[in-house]
Amino acid sequence: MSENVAIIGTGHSRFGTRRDVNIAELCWESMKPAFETANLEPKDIEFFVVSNAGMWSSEAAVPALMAEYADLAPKGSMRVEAACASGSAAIRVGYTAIKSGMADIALVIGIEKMQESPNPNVIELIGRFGSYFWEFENFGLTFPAYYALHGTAYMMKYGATEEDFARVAVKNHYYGAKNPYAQFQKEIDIETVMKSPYIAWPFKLFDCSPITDGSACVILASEEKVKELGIDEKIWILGQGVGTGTANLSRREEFTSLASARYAAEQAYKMAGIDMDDPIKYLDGANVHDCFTAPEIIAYEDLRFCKRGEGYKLIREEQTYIGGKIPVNIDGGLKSKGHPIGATGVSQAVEAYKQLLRKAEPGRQADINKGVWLAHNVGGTGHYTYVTIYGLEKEVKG
Amino acid sequence: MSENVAIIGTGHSRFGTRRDVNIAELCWESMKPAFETANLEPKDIEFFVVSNAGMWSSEAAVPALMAEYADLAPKGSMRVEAACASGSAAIRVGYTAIKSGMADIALVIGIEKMQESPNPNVIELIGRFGSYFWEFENFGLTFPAYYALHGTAYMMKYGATEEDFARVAVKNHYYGAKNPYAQFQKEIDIETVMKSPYIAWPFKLFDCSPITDGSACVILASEEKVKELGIDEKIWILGQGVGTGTANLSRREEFTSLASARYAAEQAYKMAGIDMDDPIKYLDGANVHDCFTAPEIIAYEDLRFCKRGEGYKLIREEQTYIGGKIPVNIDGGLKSKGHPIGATGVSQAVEAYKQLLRKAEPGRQADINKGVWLAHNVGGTGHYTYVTIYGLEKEVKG
Amino acid sequence: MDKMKEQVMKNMEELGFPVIVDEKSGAMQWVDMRELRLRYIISIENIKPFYEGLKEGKLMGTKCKKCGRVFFPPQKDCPSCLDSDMDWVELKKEGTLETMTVVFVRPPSFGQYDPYPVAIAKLDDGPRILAWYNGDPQQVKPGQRVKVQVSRRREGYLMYELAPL
Amino acid sequence: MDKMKEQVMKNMEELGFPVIVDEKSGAMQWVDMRELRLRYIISIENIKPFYEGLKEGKLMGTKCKKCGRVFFPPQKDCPSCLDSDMDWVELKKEGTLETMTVVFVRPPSFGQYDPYPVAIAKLDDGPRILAWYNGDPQQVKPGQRVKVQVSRRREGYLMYELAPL
Ligand SMILES: [Zn+2]
Ligand SMILES: [Zn+2]
Repeated sequence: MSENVAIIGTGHSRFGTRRDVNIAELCWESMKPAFETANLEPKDIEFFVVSNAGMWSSEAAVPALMAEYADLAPKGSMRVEAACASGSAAIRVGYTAIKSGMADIALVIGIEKMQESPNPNVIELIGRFGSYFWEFENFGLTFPAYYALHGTAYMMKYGATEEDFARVAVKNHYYGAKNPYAQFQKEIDIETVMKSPYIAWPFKLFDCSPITDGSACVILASEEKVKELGIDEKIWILGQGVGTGTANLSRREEFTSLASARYAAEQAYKMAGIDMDDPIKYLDGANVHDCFTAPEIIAYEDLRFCKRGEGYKLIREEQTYIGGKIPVNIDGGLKSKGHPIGATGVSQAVEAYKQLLRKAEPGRQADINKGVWLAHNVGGTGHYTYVTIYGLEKEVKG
Repeated sequence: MSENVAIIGTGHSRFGTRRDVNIAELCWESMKPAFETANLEPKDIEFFVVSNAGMWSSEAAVPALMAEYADLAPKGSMRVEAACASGSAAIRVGYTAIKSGMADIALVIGIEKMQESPNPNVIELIGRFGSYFWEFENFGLTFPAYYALHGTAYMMKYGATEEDFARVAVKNHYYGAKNPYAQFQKEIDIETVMKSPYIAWPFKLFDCSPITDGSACVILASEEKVKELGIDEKIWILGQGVGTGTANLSRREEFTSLASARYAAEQAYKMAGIDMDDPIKYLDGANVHDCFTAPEIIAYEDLRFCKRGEGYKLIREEQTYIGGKIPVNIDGGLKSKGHPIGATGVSQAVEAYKQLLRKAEPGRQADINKGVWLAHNVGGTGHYTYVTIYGLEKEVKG
Repeated sequence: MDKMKEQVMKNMEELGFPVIVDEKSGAMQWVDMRELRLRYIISIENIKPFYEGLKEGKLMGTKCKKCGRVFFPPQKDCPSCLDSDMDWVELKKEGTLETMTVVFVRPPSFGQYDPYPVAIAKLDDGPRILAWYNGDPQQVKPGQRVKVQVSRRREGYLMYELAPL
Repeated sequence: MDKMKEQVMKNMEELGFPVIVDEKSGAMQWVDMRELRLRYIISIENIKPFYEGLKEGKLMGTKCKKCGRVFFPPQKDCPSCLDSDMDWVELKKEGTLETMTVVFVRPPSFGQYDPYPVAIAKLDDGPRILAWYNGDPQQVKPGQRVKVQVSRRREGYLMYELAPL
């Protein structure tokens, strides 16, 4: 058993429409740099976890596919899925594998090749990720629509506006433009968002994260292994919380917050030793799950970056830009970097590694003073939430 | 962190064609007795894992579905999949969650509602669980066909016959007839098998496990929790190994054995402290993955119950019946009990619990002298293998 | 899609394979020859009274005989009591709208419909309900009162919907 | 299936819902109105030479320039070297059959074919290959020599197959 678990290597594919590669090649694009940064070879991996939602892509047995393609056979593996939070679920499985002593080095690869299916099919498939029988079959809910029901409730309750939502997109495109791995490397303004066509009112095209192909990879190691290998560049997993929400939105108490996210945040803060009443004090920055614009604002509140009902003010006042109270999604977020379902949570871990080790590209490097980064990764519409805390040191500073 | 992890409650649905229940109801059928045997309520569960391959069934977000239906929200969850070994993968996730200290009580539910799709679709979908692009797309391999390639190789190399394969079916139906949860509760003879129509030569209908709806559930607890709750009836997880095989069969070295299974067995034996040269000495019995008849014989060899090439003699001599060298699949196995993909590995754990605690139905209770049971669970065609060792005591007897 | 199929047929003849060249990237793509059609058959055996009620314009839920907990959507089992002894109860079909959206980009399986509004309402009896909103979304105000009614779908079947009260 | 569709239409009118009663169990089933059709578009951009070769009757694999490892099916990347500098090499199209089966119960997407034999052979050059076996399965003996040949499929495209030598 290992007291602590570190990320010792990372890799990230270019996100976007990737018709130039197949699934295995796309995985390899992030696995190779992960091996290189960890200074390891495939044979060093003792266990690996694949995060992949699949359905829209051809290969069902991605762990076996990569066991073959990347010489990981006969090492053990599995695929994990928690909708859009699959990547964080996979990190949990890798983390507990090491912490429990079942492995000393584990690899986590998140991959999604969404564009092996035409867009309409993808829209259909994501819509099925809630309650199929009660909410999809008869009412044709889509993923934007499920979140739009939250956006509307939020506007109605707190007086936020569609322009406030648009501000999230503007920020995330601003940083995405500086991220060479992002799907959209282009700044936009509020007008761009406001003038784009409605997808699910009140969300317009530019409120929505895109359909994305991509992969991201991290290699985890036990504290003993970190010492043995003499690893300099690493970050530690300080805490993780996970919560589950009801399948039916109609079985929830409110739509201005995600209960699973609040629950996951509490657990993660507790485990990492972060004061729940003022987490910003401990954090250099965060990635939150901005599959749409409004959910980023709700995430500020669920993570206690501000009080309930005040999240829209944070973005209005540009407090989540670098230089503000807490920089959020300065890799472009799902919105501009792209959202390859299974890869997203792992991509957030790669970003934590880059930010904390001051390896982010010019113009999007946060000030690292506290050495702690947070990743908030939601599956479905709060059906699953994983909150993970990463740190340069093994403990947060008090 | 917990030194040891126990199964403290189990439940098992009736396996078969279950048009009388939907997915949530089918899950509940095994969850309820699991809560009852553990003397716990849903609120006591800290983390839960769903094993489900899905695709052929409507609800994609089964963890969220059960969070709602069974009052498990807001506790954390994920879905894991390793094809037909998904159930054992889920047990691994539950086990490491507890051993790592992330939870003290975890629930693992394996579920498959295969008959939400017509049989031809299920046949198509299972066939896609190898290398989609190289072996399915152009050559239309089916799941029976992938294993038949192993059966043929085995017959050609060792001189086993189709009748030898049939003997496995006869044994497993013999015990399935005594298992009230089995899909087929009817004995058969060699002639029944030999006269049944070919599915994928040399496999005939009665060489094949059926398409099954079913669920199985186990509740895991840390050693501290077992003490705290004063749990009498429990079994311990003594070891688990997992291996992965290549996606393409054409990338393997041989077809008379599964490399992933040999690798997983070695790990499991090592972890449990079982002598790899004579594992039978330590075991009261085993469940092996008899999705088809020949793979049971190959499993005998991969698990070192006998030498390579001698597995067919074990069944010829009826050594895997109760009273023989080692009873195998005396719950009917996948062949007669049924094979609801995601539930199978969990069902094996339930059987280990029943056998070791002497709760098996009349006529199918093994003699329990050593207090150790083995479960061998293969996903795809050796794409994944999990081998798990369960014991009445925390350590095997030397 | 039809254009793609044509191109695939043409390339199969000329190049020998079911391939297309992606217009944007110029990358060669194999077009899968194995179409998969999925359509599920879902047991409603234990919620038949819900549909019998709906046919008569009623909205039915289940109620645990032991603890009195009401379930909508109806459940066969009560996780509070680990018990399955349920009554079917009629829910009052009035409530208050809590949130809504209008689905502009529809899944292909809803392609026959124009953009449809969806709302969630809290019924006066307690449970919430999600359904299509048969009314003008522009006119919806916070606190909007709604009723549950049954209408026949374009597909030919009966389903509940929400409408302004 | 067609019979089921008819029954669903009839029940939709009479009972109000797209349901059928399961014949064996008598249990009521909802028949999904949202058919999903999946057909994948798979990048072959990095293995184009394989298809160019196949069209000329050649079987091509990749070979790592650094370590000489040969890949079939062809891979773009060599995990031994963490390198992607590959040569395309022609594989000798002869080998020895190692195992076989005959697929009697076919997936619906192969429904147009009669039962087909599938074999795995070890090529003399080292790699193994899985393909349909164009020959009499009854005549196959251990050690059977085979060749790789290219034929046109009923679907209209070219594909490799194994045949007795
Ligand atoms: Zn109750
Ligand atoms: Zn090489």
